[in-house]
Amino acid sequence: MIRKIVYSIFLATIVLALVMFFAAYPFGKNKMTVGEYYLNNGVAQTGASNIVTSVVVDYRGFDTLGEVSVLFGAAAGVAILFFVLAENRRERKNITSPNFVVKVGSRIIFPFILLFGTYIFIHGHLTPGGGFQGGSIIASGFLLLYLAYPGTRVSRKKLSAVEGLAGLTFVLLGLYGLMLPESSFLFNFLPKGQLNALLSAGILPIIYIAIGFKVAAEFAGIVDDMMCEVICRGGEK
Amino acid sequence: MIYISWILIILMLILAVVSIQLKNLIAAVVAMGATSLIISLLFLLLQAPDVAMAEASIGAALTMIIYIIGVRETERSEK
Amino acid sequence: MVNLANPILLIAIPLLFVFLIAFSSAFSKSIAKYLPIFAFGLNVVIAIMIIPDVLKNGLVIATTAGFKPPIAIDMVVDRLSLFLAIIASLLGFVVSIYNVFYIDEEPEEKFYALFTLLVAGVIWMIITGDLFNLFVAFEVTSIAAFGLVGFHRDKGAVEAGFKYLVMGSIGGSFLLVGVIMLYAATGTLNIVDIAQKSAELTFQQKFLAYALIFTGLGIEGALFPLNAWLPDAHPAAPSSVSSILSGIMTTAAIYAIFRITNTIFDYNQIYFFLMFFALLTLIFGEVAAFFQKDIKRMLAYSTIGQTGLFFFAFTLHSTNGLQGAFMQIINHSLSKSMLFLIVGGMIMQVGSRNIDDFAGVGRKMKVSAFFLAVGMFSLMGLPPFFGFWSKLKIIFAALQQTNILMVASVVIILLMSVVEGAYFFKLLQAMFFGKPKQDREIKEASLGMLTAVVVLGLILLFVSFYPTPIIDFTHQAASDLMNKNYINLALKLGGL
Amino acid sequence: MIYYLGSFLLIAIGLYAIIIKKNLIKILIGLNLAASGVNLLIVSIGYIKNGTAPIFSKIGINPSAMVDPIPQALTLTAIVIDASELALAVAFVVLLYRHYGTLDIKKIRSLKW
Amino acid sequence: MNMSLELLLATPFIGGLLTYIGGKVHRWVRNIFAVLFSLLTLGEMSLFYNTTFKGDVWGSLFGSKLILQTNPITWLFLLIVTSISLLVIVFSVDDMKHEEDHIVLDSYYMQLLFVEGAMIGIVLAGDLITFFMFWEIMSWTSYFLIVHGGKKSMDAGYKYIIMSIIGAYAMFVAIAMIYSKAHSLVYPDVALVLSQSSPTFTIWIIILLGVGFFVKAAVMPLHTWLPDAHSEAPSPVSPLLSGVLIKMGAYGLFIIFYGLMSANLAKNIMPSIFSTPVLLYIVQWLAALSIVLATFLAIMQEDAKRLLAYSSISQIGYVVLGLATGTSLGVAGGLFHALNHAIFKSLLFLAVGAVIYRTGTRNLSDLGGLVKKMPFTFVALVVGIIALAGVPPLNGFVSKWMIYEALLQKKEVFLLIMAFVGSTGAFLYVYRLVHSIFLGQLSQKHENVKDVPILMQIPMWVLVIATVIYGIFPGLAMDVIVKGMKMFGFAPIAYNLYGFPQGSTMGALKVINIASVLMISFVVAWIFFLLFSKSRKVSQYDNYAAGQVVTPELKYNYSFGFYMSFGRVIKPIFKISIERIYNYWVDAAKIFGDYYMRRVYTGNLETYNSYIVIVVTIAAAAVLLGGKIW
Repeated sequence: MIRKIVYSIFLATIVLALVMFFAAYPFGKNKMTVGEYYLNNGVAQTGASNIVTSVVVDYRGFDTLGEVSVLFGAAAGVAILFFVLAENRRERKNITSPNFVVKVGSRIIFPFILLFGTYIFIHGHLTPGGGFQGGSIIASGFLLLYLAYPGTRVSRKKLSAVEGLAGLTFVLLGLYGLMLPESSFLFNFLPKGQLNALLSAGILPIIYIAIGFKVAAEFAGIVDDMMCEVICRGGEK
Repeated sequence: MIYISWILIILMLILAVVSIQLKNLIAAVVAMGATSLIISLLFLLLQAPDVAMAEASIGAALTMIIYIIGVRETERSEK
Repeated sequence: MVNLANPILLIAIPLLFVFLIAFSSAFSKSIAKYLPIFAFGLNVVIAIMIIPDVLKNGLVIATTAGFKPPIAIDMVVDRLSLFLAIIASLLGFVVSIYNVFYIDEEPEEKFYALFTLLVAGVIWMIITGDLFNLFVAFEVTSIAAFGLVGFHRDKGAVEAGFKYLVMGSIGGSFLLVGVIMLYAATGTLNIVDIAQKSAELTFQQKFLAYALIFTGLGIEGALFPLNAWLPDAHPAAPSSVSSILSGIMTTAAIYAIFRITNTIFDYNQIYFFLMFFALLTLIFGEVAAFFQKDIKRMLAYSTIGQTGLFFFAFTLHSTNGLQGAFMQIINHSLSKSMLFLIVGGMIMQVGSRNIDDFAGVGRKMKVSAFFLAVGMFSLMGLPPFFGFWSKLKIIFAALQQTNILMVASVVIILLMSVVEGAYFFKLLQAMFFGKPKQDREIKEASLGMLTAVVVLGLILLFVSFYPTPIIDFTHQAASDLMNKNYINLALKLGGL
Repeated sequence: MIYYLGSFLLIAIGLYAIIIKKNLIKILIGLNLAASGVNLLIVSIGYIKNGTAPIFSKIGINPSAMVDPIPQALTLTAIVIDASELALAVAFVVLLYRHYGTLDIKKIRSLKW
Repeated sequence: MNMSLELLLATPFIGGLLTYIGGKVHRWVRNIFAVLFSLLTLGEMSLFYNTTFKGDVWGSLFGSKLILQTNPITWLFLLIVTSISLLVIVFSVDDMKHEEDHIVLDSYYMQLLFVEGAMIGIVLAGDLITFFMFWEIMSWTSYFLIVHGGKKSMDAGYKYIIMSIIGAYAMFVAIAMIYSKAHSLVYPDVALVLSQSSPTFTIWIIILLGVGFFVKAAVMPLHTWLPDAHSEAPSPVSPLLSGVLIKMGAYGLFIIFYGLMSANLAKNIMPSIFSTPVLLYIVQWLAALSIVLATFLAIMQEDAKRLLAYSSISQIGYVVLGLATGTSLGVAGGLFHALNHAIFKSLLFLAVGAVIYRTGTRNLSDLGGLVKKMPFTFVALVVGIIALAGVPPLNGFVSKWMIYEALLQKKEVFLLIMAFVGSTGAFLYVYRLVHSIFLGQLSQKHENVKDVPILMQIPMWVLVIATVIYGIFPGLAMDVIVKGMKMFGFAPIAYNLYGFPQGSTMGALKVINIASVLMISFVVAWIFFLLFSKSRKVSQYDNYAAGQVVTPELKYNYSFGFYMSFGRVIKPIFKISIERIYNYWVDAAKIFGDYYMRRVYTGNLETYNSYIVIVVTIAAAAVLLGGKIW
């Protein structure tokens, strides 16, 4: 019991110290310096109307490359941990098959979820949303399939192919930037097009589409491993 | 705008405490999902639609599903 | 022709190969085995091509997305980070050759992808110039390390992996809070820019941010109270991974702490506050190593001890101290990774990790036992090897001003190196002069694994017998980092 | 100011769960809460009083009224990183359960000093 | 010309590597290479004998130059190092032959040459960094030599390496403290710094350096490693260890007392008792103590090599006593005794090694009566023990005499008494050695024991000749010693080839007369013995004891517990054994460490996470409390 009190006092001191620090930077105050630059000439330099997307993909594109490789690392890690040699995979017998409504409903909704997800990451540079959000929506679409048809298995080869391809396009786009005279990674070399048009903002939509596929494939992979963990391990404790 | 955020934040904190204290793990995970849903609402209030969508779809949906699969594989209730 | 001497390539090429491995695994399983070798071979070549620019003007800045640093992320490569990047790529190259002969468990292409990601993340942490990018690199390295630690999926590996993951993600959250506090205070994320803008902030305002960043990186960098995961994680990982983990990953985290402390938070009390940590890490690392029965756990604890030593050298806050720290970093990463590779080969032959079963192995596996002795002597700091020069430098730097505290800390260091000598000689003795007990027929490690060990060993021997270029190189690197021309060079080149 | 306080308290609750709770899943919940708290803190730093979302849906919007886009970009990355870490954590928990048969952290101590 | 020193230093190391490679080719190639290279080193050394030239720089490190330099004193020690190493290698060619199978002999010969190279490096060093570097190389290469001797030698080696590392690191602290003041560690600069700096600083430096040298010179409180190391080491290695290695400790003491500290510096920075600075006085008392206690211990030993090891401790006590007297006569006596001790102690260890080679045991109680079987080894051993006891015609006498004379002149009565007790004690254990190995009845097992092969006898004969030469013509060594000491600011001593002239402070001494008188009386006794017919030749076994016939396997000459009665007298002294104290402290440290490790790394994830939170809370509290961290 004393442990709880002692630790809560510790946490209280941390919170107090944080509050003291942030007292100097009140909530609504404009703390931007680099942010001003992005807002003022973000549209001119990247052509995307959604400034957050231009920051995520163009200005700080290297972060997103890192972030995508973190996701790849997680998917690979989960695959390693749940790896089961092909020969001792067993179908789980007593899976309660969901009732009829779920089966039919999911078959109808699934294409719409895919459509909605692709809409989000295609319009990443125009409307809020982008590769990550679109990809995760598509992944939850796959989830729906697992719930409706427990036995379905997405072929891991295709998933890792999509994953690899998307990652390759991202890095190759970046490397191509190095070939150019400006020679800097992830340089936006395609024409910017005019604002709010679908094909504007140079390489941003291409990258966001690649990220969309990658995130969808990886989250689907993770969920597939988890569900396979439940199904093909035979579920014994 | 201030009052809505007060209510939402207090609700979020209550849900967080609940999700920690609940014995039934599934309920705890659902409570955690609810907190991240409220957080995505807060992001909307903070004029950050991108992040709200990301938080909703990744934080609330996918993480919660993965947790529930995890709980199904292990024990349903604490102790 | 595109100029290849661009530090970005040091990260882009391994990432390219990571995704290439993922893509190729869909078609054929076997080529994934050889891709990391190309990746890091290219990396070593590129890193060597960058050397002339760094020597010429002290610093090379590579921008991304075509914009100047504070707007976009930049890679800052000064003397020491280039040297660490070379060591990391070299280790990656050598260990990936070792891997081809060492890894036979099933999800191979996942292992190679994660392994390449791990080394790419380490190089990323070393050369990034942006604070949030450092957090992302920290996460890339940790996530790859979590996966690899749990690779064997046996009881010990899973427990070690989980503990490492929980502590790593707490560290990540603290690091992120620290980065955000600095962003709130200064509005930018570029290290040099923050250093400039936060110069006039009082100590009280900046110390919490520093403490959080220090804790986050300290967990990864094996400092005393935060390194409880390391003794479990390094032995549980496959030996090639643990050689990268001990050799270069903890060093990268500690180097990140060096850079941040020297550029952004430069107060004298901080160095006094850190010396306390360094000595504790040294003491607990070495004393714990003495009691170990498992050889890989012993090496893991000795990593903690050595990290404590070169962190202590850093907290001396003088050019000599920094030079001693850099020399000790070079010595430790070369010899410790070589030791882990050798021990990996020996465990494959002997079959168990208990030190007593290693009796008499030295006779059978002559070449690897010889290099094991070289590595251990260099770590202990015995004369003809490089460890002697670096320990000499650290002690000379420590006793620059002979006040009581310094003499006491030097006495502690030397006592701890006696303890280190004790357990290394205990192992050597059993290895070379013990009678081989069990009947297992032990033969020399396979050729591929030996090439990796021999390459590292020869580099260590070359550096030991001809240390002057390294000494001048580290001296110049230390004075760069020390008297802030890391910042003014970055300003001049970066054009903030 | 409530946003700052809310995020600090959320982080504190998360840390509290990690340290105090014995059940592995509760620890993971603590981790997730702490991470969400940090994300909330990042976005709330970027908020500017009565600023609008940083999207130029029409040409005419003047940039000075907009909220700071950088924290939003950072949070986007941070959310996905935390999600991937926690996915791996759940995988570890499932394997730990299969090896140790229990979720109580006190019993998972085979690797001692 | 100056290329020579680097060449001299490099030959043993290159030789070692070539021998190792040669060993891979064929056994004999390795043996030849080993002998060849040590001969080459001896040749190079004798080529430049007695020439002195100031340092030639062979490198520089962190701003201080690395220098090799020579003066007559270094030639004295070089002579010891190179000659004894050559003899040991020649001896071990045959001695280690039978152990070809399980010991890795290539690395054995390589380590022998490395140790020789390291000792040459120490003696030639002109600055403290080179000195310290070769000092540590010597420690760990000699560790590998000791550990070649089987299971027990591993523990002995382990204790040796730990104690020498502790000693080395004590020196390291001192060197670092000097470097912090002087930034250049060449001897003259160091002497300059020591003379300018505060007395406490200098005393601290001297104590720290002294600890390092005391460990290697095995002076009493720090000697516990020597008995095990020298007795467990393979038989050809122990002469190298006790003959030469501990002299490096003596050389180190000489350097810090008279090299780094100018003669009068010691006087004015610390109070002096009986006209010697208090530090030197303490060293004298420690040396005297180690002479007496080591002699008593040597008397009680059952094992031949342990007996010789303890006698090494007491003899090195004489050397240190001589060095610490401070007068030119005493220091000259100490140095000369170092040379003599190297010669006769190696001779004794080689002789005992030969006995072990033939009989396989070194336990004094089951040897006996080998005089007829191994006559040459017997003669070698007898000459060795006469020299060790300090009987006139042989070399032990002159140097001990000079040390006694020096103590007398300084009116150190107690020290003189202890030195005498030490040398009379030497008679006891020396006789014990010859009695139980060679005299008495030959036991059954050693019926067919022959003498050692020629290659092992040559080193013994060379050493016998050396004892006789240095015994009769002390002048040979004296001119080197006196010329060397002149360079260190000591008054020259009057000496001539045969001893000391009429008017010298030492009183007249012509060893040649004593030798000739002894020779004549020996011949006369021999003639009497031959002329007058002996009553009857009786075989040793034709005897009876109280009516019971004594069968050959029952030996009537007792040799177990030879000095049991004497032992009972000195038993109370050995209740407190320093070894037990050290072990007690080491075990206490182990328990302490083990206890705390167990509590910190508990394996429980909760405690690990709470460590992280505690660290952050400390920082937060520090900020809240206004940011002053102590």
